[in-house]
Amino acid sequence: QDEGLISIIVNDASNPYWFTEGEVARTTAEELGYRANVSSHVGDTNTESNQVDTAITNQAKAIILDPANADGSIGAVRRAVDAGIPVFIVNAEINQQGLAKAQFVSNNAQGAALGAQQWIESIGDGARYVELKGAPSDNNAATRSNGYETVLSQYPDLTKVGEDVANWDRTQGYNRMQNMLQANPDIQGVISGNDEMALGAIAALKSADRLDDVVVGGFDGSPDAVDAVKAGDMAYTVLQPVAIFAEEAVRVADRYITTGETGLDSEKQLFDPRFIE
Amino acid sequence: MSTDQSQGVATRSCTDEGQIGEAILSARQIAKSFGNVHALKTVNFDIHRGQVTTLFGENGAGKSTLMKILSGVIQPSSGEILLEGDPVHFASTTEAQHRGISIIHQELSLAPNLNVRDNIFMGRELVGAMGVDFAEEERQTRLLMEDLDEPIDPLTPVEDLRLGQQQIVEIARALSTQSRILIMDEPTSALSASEVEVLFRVINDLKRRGVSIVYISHHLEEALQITDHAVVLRDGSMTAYAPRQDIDLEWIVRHMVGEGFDLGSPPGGYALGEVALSLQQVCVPDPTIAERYLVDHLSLEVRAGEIVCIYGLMGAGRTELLECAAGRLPIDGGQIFLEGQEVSRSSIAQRIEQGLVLVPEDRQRDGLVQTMPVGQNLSLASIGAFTRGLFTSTSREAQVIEDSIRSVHIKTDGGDAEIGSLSGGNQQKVVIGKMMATHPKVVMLDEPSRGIDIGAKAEVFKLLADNAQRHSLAVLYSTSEVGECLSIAHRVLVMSRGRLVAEFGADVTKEQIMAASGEAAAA
Amino acid sequence: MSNNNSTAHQPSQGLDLGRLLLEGRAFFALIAIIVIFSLLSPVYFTTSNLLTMSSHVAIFGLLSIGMLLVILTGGIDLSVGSTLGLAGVFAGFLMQGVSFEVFGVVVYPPVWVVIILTCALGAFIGAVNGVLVAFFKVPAFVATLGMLYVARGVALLMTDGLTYNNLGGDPALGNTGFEWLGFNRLFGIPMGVLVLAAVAILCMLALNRTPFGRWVYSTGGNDRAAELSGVPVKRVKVAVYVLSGVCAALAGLVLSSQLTSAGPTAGTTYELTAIAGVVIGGAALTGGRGNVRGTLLGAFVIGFLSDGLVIIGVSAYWQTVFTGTVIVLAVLLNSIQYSGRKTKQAPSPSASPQAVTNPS
Amino acid sequence: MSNNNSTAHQPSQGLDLGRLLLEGRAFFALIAIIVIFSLLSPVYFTTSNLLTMSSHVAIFGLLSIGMLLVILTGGIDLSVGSTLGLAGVFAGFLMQGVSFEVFGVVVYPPVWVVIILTCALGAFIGAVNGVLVAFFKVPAFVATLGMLYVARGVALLMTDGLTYNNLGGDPALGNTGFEWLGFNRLFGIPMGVLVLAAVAILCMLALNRTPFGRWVYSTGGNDRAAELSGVPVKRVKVAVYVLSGVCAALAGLVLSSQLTSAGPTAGTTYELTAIAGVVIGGAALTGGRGNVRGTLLGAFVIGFLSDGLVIIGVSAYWQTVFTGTVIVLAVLLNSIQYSGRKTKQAPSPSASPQAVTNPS
Ligand SMILES: Nc1ncnc2c1ncn2[C@@H]1O[C@H](COP(=O)(O)OP(=O)(O)OP(=O)(O)O)[C@@H](O)[C@H]1O
Ligand SMILES: Nc1ncnc2c1ncn2[C@@H]1O[C@H](COP(=O)(O)OP(=O)(O)OP(=O)(O)O)[C@@H](O)[C@H]1O
Ligand SMILES: [Mg+2]
Ligand SMILES: [Mg+2]
Repeated sequence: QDEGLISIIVNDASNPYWFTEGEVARTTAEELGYRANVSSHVGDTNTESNQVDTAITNQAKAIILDPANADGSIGAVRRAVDAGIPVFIVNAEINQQGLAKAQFVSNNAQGAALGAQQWIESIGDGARYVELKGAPSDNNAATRSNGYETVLSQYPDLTKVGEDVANWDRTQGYNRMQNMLQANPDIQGVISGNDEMALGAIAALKSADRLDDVVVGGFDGSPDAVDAVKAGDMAYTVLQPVAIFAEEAVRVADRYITTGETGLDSEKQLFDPRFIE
Repeated sequence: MSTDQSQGVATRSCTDEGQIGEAILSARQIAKSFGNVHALKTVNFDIHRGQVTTLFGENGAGKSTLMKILSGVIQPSSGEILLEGDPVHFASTTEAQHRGISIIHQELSLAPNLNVRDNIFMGRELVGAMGVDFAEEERQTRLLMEDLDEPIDPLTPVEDLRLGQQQIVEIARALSTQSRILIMDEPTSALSASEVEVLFRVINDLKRRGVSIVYISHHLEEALQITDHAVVLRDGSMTAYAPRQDIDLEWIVRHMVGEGFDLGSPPGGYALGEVALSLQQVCVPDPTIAERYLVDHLSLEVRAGEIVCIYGLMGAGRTELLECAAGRLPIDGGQIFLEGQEVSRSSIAQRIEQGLVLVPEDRQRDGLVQTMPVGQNLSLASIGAFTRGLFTSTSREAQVIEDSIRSVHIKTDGGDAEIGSLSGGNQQKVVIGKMMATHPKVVMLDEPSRGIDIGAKAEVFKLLADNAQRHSLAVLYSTSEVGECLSIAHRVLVMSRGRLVAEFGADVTKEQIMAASGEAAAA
Repeated sequence: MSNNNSTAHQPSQGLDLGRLLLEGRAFFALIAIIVIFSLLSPVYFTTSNLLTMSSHVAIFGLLSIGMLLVILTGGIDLSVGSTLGLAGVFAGFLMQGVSFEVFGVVVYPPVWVVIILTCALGAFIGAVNGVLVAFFKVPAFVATLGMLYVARGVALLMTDGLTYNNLGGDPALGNTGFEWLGFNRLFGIPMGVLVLAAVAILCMLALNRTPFGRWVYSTGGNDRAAELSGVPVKRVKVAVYVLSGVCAALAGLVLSSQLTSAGPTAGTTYELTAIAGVVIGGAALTGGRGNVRGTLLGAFVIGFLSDGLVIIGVSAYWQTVFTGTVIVLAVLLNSIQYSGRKTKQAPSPSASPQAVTNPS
Repeated sequence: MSNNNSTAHQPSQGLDLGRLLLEGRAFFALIAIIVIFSLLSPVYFTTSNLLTMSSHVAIFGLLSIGMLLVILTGGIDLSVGSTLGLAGVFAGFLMQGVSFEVFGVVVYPPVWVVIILTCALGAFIGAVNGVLVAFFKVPAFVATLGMLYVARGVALLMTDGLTYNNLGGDPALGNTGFEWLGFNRLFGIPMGVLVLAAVAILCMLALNRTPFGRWVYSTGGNDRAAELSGVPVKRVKVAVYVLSGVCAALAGLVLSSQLTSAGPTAGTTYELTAIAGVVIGGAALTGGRGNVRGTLLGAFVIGFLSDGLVIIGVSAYWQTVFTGTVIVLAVLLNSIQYSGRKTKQAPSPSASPQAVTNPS
C-alpha cells in the first residue's frame, strides 16, 4: 500500500554518519509503507532549499530534514511549512521554534562535554594538545568546540598548543595533523570535532609513528571510528544516537500524518549521546 | 641609369620635397628599433598629394614598419611626422583616422566570427536612434562591394570567404573611412589578376578625388602600372627615389637587391628520371557545396629532376590539389603514386617518410610553430633522422639544423633565434628548409613566392633548380604570377575550376598562359 | 560554434524558429528533458513546478549571462561563485546595520541602498579581475582563479565563517523588504525569474543593438584587429568582467533573499555550472561566438535536469553522472552536427586562444 | 611566457642556474616563502618538516605534471581531481577483494596488480577525454568538465558514498603492503616524494629528449603546422590525456595509501590547484610553452605556502586569501617582468587567429 512520499534530506551521504541517518530513516519509512526519497545537500543551503522545493512539488507527506545551517535553513523550512508540509528536524537544530513539528537533535553540547571528560580520563589532566575543528559554516562545529572548551578550560595544566579547521574531512585532517605535529612535536593529545578528521589525524600519527604516545578522541561514533576504537587506534568516540533519532523522527512523522498529533510534549527532543571506548 | 646618379636623385628627394610642398604627409628622420632590431634608420619619406607613391623593398626592409608609424599603429623611436607641414603625433590608429589617414594592413586584420558588414564598420559603428543602424551600414556595405564589383553578401561571416575575398573586405573597410590618405600594404598578395584590375580602377578614381595613396607590393610589374613616385627602402634606410617617368623594373630591382637578378631558367644538361609523382583522376569534393569538386578528376605526372609549375587563378583549386597529394585532405576518388607505389591512403607522416612533402601556401598558419625557435622548426619534420633508440641526439640535431640553415641560406643568428625575428622571406625559407631536411624525392610548393621579396624569390627558385639538377628532385609548384611560370619550370600546367586546361613547354609566352587560364578574358 | 550563423547575424535576431532550430542541441536537449521527466513524474510539468524550477535556474542563469559576456571576449571568470557568496554576506552585513565607532552610531541602510552597494561590490571585484586581465596581461583563468580564493576568504573572514540570518529587517529601522526579492511574485512569477528576464533582455539588447555589443564580439573574434580598427579593447575587457561581477552580486542578493540568510560558503563551485550553461548554450570558449538566448537555454537545461532528477528521486550520485554526460553530449552533438565544417574549424581551438590569453 | 627561453632551449636544458633564474617568479616566490616562514617559525625549515611538506606536495605535483603535458598541447584537464578520487576508491575496491558470483570465488589481487589496474583505469579515463577532444573536436574544457562530474559520480556509486578503510591487506590473502607507498621511506625520503621525482624525471626526459616531447610542443605551438610536418597530432593529444589520467591515478594511490583509506570525495577541486601550479610554473595556457622544472616549482610554491600558513597558525580563512593572492602575484610578477616583449609579441595574436580562420 502506498501511504505517500516522505522526503529525507541529509547533509552529506558520503559521510558514514549522515549515511546511516539517511538509510535508517528510509528503511523505517518504507516499512511503514511510505515511499522514501533521500537526498543530500552537502551543507549548501541553496541546494537544501531546492530540495525542499522539490519535496513540495512532489507533495511529500512529510520532510525529514537534517538542516545545513541553523540559521540558513529557516527560510527553506518556512517555505515547506507554508506549503502545508510538516517538517521534522533531525540531528542539528534550527534557531527558530514553532516552525518544525519537532526537532530530534542529539545534544551536541552535552556530547562534547562527555567526550572532553572521557578524553581527560585517558590522557590525564596535564597535557599539551591540539584540536581539529569542523566546517565553520556548520554550527555543530562551534557547539562541539565550545563544549570541549567549557570542560577542558577547568584544567589549567591542559594547554592547547594549536587548532585548525579541517572541514570534517579526512584528508584535510591528515594534512593539518602532519603540519601541527611539525609545529609542536611534543603533543600528547588530539581532540577532534568528528571521526573523519580524527581518523585522518590517526593516519598522520601512524606515518610519524607517534600513535602510541598520542591520545586521539573522536565524535559521531561512525562505523569506521568504532573499528578504530576496537583496534585501539582511537581512544574513544562519542556515539550520536543517529540511528535512534532518525527512526524516531520517521515514526513521529507517521503518527502526525495519521493522527495529526505528534504526541510529543515539546518541539525539541534531545537525545543524549553515549561513548564507545 | 647608374647607382650614384639615382643616389643623387634620392638626396634631392630628402631635401627639396619639403620646400616644393606638394607632400601632404612627410616623415622626417624617422627611426624605429625593436629591441636590438633596427627596423628603420632615419628615413625621410613623402606622400604626394593626390598621387600614388609606391614603396619597394625586400622583406624586412622596413616598409610595413614605416607605414605602421605613419598610421599610428606604432610610434617611432625618433623623428617627426609632418601633416601638411605642421608636426603631428598619432598615439593610436583612431587618432590617425581622425586626421584622415587609414591603412590596409599587410596581415589581414578581420574578426572571422563577424560578418562582412560588421567587420567593415568595426570600431566605427553608425549609431542611430535604435542603437546601431544596421540597415544603413548594410546599404553602404553593398555600395562598397559594388564599387569593387565583388558579389559578397554583407551578411556572410568573414571566415566563409576565400583569402582573396577577405582581402577585398579589408580594402573595402579602408575605402569606407573616406580618408585623404590611404596606405595599402601589399593589398594584392591574395588577389587574382582580375581583382587587381578592379582595385587599380578604384585607385585611379580615388586619385581623381584627390586622395593620396601609398602602395606596397612585391609584384613589381603590377605596381609599376599605377605608381607615380617610386621609393626604395633597403634594410631600414631609403636608397632611392624617382618619379615614374625615369624608373623601370631594372632600376627598382637594382636598388632593392643591389645587383641585377633573374628568376633563373630551367636547369638543363641532364636527363629527366623515371616518373616520380603521378596523380590519376584525383578528386576533392567541396566541403560546402555538395556534388561540386574543387579538384575534378585531375591527372598529372612529374618525373625525377623535372620542375613543373601549376598556374591558375585564385580559387582554381591548386591548394586543394596539393594538400590532397600531401595527405592533408582526404582523397575522394583516383589514386596517387610515388615512384610507382600507391600512397593514396597513407598518412602525411608516411608520405614524408617515402619522400613526398608539401610546402604549404600560408606559412603563418600551416608552416611555422611560433613557440619554437628557428632550429626546432627546421628539424621538426626530420626528427627521426637524429633519434637513436628512444632518445634524440642533441649533437646530431644541431648538425641537421646547421646544414639546412646553410643549404637554404637563412639569414639568422643561429638556431636559437625566435621565429618572429625573421622577415617574411627568411620565414618562408625556414619552411622550405624544414621540408628539404627530410631529403624528399618530390617536393610540392604552394605559392612559394607569396609575400616574399624578389631577391628571396630568386634564391628560392635557384635552390629548387639546383636540387632538381644535383639530386634529381622532382618539383611541383603553384603560382599566381605568370612571371614565375617562365622561370625554372620545364613544364607549365594551367589549372582552372579544378581541372587542367592546358599544358606548355618551357618556351611558352605569358599571353598563351593568360589566355588558357581565362584571365585575359577577365582582364 | 553552432552559433556561427546566429552570431554572424546577431542583429537580425528575433524569435525566428528557423534559427532557433539551428541553435540545435540546447533547444532539443531542453525539450527532451521536459518530455522525459513529464512522462516519469506527473508533477513535473505543472505550472507551479515549472515556476519553482525557473526560480532555481534564476541563480545560475544570472551567473551564466555574466559569464557569457566574459567568454565572448575570449576570457573566463572563475570567481563568480565566490563573488556570489561574498555579495550575499556583504548584504547581510549591511542589513545588520553598520556601526561607526567614531560617532558611536549604527546606520541601518534601507534595502535599495543595500542592493546598490552590493552590486557596487560585485562591480569592484569584476574591475579588479578586468584590470589584471586587460592591463597586466594576466591570463583570465589565473586572475579569476586567484580572485576565487580571495573573495571566498574575505567572505569567511567577514562572518568568521558564520551565517547572517533574519535579513527580514525591522520596520522600526525602515530597512524591511529584503525578502521581497526572493519571496514576492509578480503575476505569479517569482521575483528571481523576473530579475533574470530583465538582465537577459538588457544583455540581449546590449549585444545586438549597441556598439558595445559589436566591440565585445570583435574583441573575442580577433582582439588585435579590433584594436587596430579603433575598438577600445582594454576598456571592453574590463567592462565585461565588471558586468559579470554585478550579475554575480545580483545572484547573491536573490539567493540570500530566497533563503532569508547569507552564508559565506554559498555558491561554491557554481562557476563550473555557469560555464557549463554557457557552453551548452553554444558559445565557444575561444571567444566571439555565443548569444544570450543560447545561454539561457543552457542554464535551463542544467537546472531542469538536476531538479527533475531530484523529483523522480534519482540518487545524488546518479545526478552527478547524468549532469556530466549531458554536458558532453550536448556539445558533442553539436560538433558532430557541424563536422562538415571541421576542416575550417579544426584550428580555431588551438590558435584563437592565443589571441586572448596570450600573457606578456 | 617566461619560458620562452627555457622551452626554446629545451634540448640544452640542465641544472643551469642562469636559466633557472630566468624562470624567475616561481623560483623567487619559493625562496621568498621559505625565508619568510623560516623567520616566523623555527620548525619550518627543518628536514623533517620539509619532508612532510614535500609529501603533501607530491599529490599536487603528480597532478600538475600530468596537467602540464595536457596544457602544453593547448588543452586542459579538469577531471584530474575526480580521477584521483575514483582511482583511490577503485584501488580500495580491489583490495577488499573482487568476488565473481558465477564461480562463487573472491579474488584478492596482490598489491602490484592493484596498482597496475588502477593506473589502467586512470589511462582509460584519460583516453576518453583524449578521444573526445582529438577526434570529436569537443573543447577540452567541456569534455573534461563532463568527465569531472561523471568520474566523481561513479566513485560515489561504487562505494555508495562510503569510505574504504584498512587497506592494509591481509598476510593470509597475500595482498599486504599497500600502505608501503604512503608510509615507507627510502633514505628517509617518503615514497610519495620519490614517486613524484621519478615521474618528473621521466616527463623531463620525454619532453626534452624524445620525439614525443617535440611532438607535444609543436602540437601546442601550431597543430596544423605540426600535422603537415608529419606529427601524429591526434594521437599525441590522446596520449597526453592518458598520461594525465595515469598521473592522477598515481596521486590517488599515494593519497589513499597515506590515509590507508579511500574516500569517493577525495581530490575535490584539486584540478584548480594543479592548474595553478602549472601556471605559476610559467606555462602558457595557450600551449607550447612550459616545462617540468617550472611546474614542480609551482607545485612547491603552493604546497609550502599553505602548509606554512597552517604551521604558523594563520586562520583557515586567511589561508584562502593568501593562496589566491600568491597565485595572482606570481603570474603578475612575470607578466610585468616581461612586459618589455609586449610589442614584439603583439603581432603574433593577430597573425594566428586570422591565419587559422582563412579558409581554402
Ligand atoms: N614587432 C616586431 N618586433 C621585432 N622586430 C620586428 C617587429 N616588426 C618588424 N620587425 C623587424 O623589422 C624589420 C622590418 O620589418 P617589416 O615588416 O617592416 O619589413 P617589410 O618591409 O614589411 O617586409 P615584408 O615585405 O616581408 O612585409 C624586419 O627585420 C622585422 O623582423
Ligand atoms: N572556405 C571556403 N568556402 C567555400 N569555398 C571555398 C573555400 N575555400 C576555398 N573555396 C573554394 O575552393 C576552390 C579552391 O580555393 P583555393 O583558394 O584553395 O584555390 P587555390 O587555387 O588554392 O587559390 P589560391 O591557392 O591562389 O588561394 C575555389 O573554388 C574556392 O572558391
Ligand atoms: Mg610588410
Ligand atoms: Mg591556394
